[in-house]
Amino acid sequence: MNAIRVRVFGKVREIVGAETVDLPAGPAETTATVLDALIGRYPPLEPWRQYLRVALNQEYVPMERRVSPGDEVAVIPPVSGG
Amino acid sequence: MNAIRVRVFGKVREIVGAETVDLPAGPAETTATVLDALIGRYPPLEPWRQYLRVALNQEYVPMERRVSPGDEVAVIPPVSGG
Amino acid sequence: MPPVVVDIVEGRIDSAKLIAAVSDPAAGGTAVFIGTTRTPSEGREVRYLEYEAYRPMALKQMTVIAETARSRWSLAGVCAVHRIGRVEIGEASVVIAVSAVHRGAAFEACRFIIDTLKKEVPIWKKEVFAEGHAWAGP
Amino acid sequence: MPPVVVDIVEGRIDSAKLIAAVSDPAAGGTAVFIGTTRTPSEGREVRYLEYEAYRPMALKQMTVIAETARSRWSLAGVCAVHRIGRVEIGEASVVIAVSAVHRGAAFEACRFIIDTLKKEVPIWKKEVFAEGHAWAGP
Repeated sequence: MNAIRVRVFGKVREIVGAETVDLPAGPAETTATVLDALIGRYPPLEPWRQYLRVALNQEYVPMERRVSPGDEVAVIPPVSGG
Repeated sequence: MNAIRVRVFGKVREIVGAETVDLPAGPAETTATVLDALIGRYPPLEPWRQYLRVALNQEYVPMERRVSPGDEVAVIPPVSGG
Repeated sequence: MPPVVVDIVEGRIDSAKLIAAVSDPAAGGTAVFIGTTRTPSEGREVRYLEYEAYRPMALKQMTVIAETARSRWSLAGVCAVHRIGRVEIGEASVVIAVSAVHRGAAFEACRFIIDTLKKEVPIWKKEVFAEGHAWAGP
Repeated sequence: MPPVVVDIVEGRIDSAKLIAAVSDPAAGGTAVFIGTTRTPSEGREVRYLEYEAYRPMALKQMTVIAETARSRWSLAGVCAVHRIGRVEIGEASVVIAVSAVHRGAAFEACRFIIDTLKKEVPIWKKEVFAEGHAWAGP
């Protein structure tokens, strides 16, 4: 079984306590299932769910987008640059 | 008879050939009569008349404003700073 | 036309260098925005800020935003630099400089770039107080 | 609040100094406009520019404009400097810098100051060509 490595930032990184999380990958992962698995492992993320975006290969993508092996996956909390 | 010293700038200064012009002052001078006298002395200013503003004591004033002895009078062609 | 220049840096941003980078003999106006860290924030005294970035994605997005502005407003030059790491109060966290033939285009493009950067680019700000800290939230 | 700073100078304008002059710990954004002399102008190659001012009136008006902007947009700092005399192509003829708590105010105030300055302040620009010259006309 492959693993999906998820990059996390900001408040999410702080809750997770690391810059990346490896999640077990099933045969039909999507951005939504990856986010569910991450929040399942770190329940304090639950209140943030509605504000999180997912980027695949450094592009924002909608939920339910298929995640393929080798994709660079990142969970993006509300940005606050500037 | 007093003289009115008129400061001129830019294109008007160039046409006049000096930075100031002394005009004879009658008893009831206004910004309009001063402008008329200046243009009367330098006819090449005529096409500029509609674009000229007059400042009294470093403030723009409307035409027909009374000019008193000692007022600082300036004829202001279209500004183009910036 | 000078190329679009975007960067994410860890030290001070030199605004004068960015302004020089967008200068162009055909440009009549350069608009610059400098975002500076400030205190107080929502009533709390801020000691300093910490910025972090998802660097490769942030650079890609900054490039897209800058190129979009360049073509939309026919800019002569565009430069956008964001700082990350610790930033003291009053220091620049971001500088945008754009030059154009006319000033209207320069102002609008500069505003567009900073507004879009703040909404889209994956960079995060943490405000550090005398006690505790806060991530700029949703 | 730092006072409004306006000036008319004969040498180069140091933008970095103006930006520093409006910096304030409570300010989150500084907007800067730099007007630069350009070529061509209406199809003619410009060699350099000459600016002249009705200096005391221009300074008074610049002060009024800057104070108006400061109170209208609650600015932290305002600085406006115009250069006169000969200005080479690509050099700054005018620099406006304003700082405010939020960037919207900084952008709007900066734009207001340069727009109003160009309409009202008694300063004149002469474009010098290879042959002849022209005063920027009505």
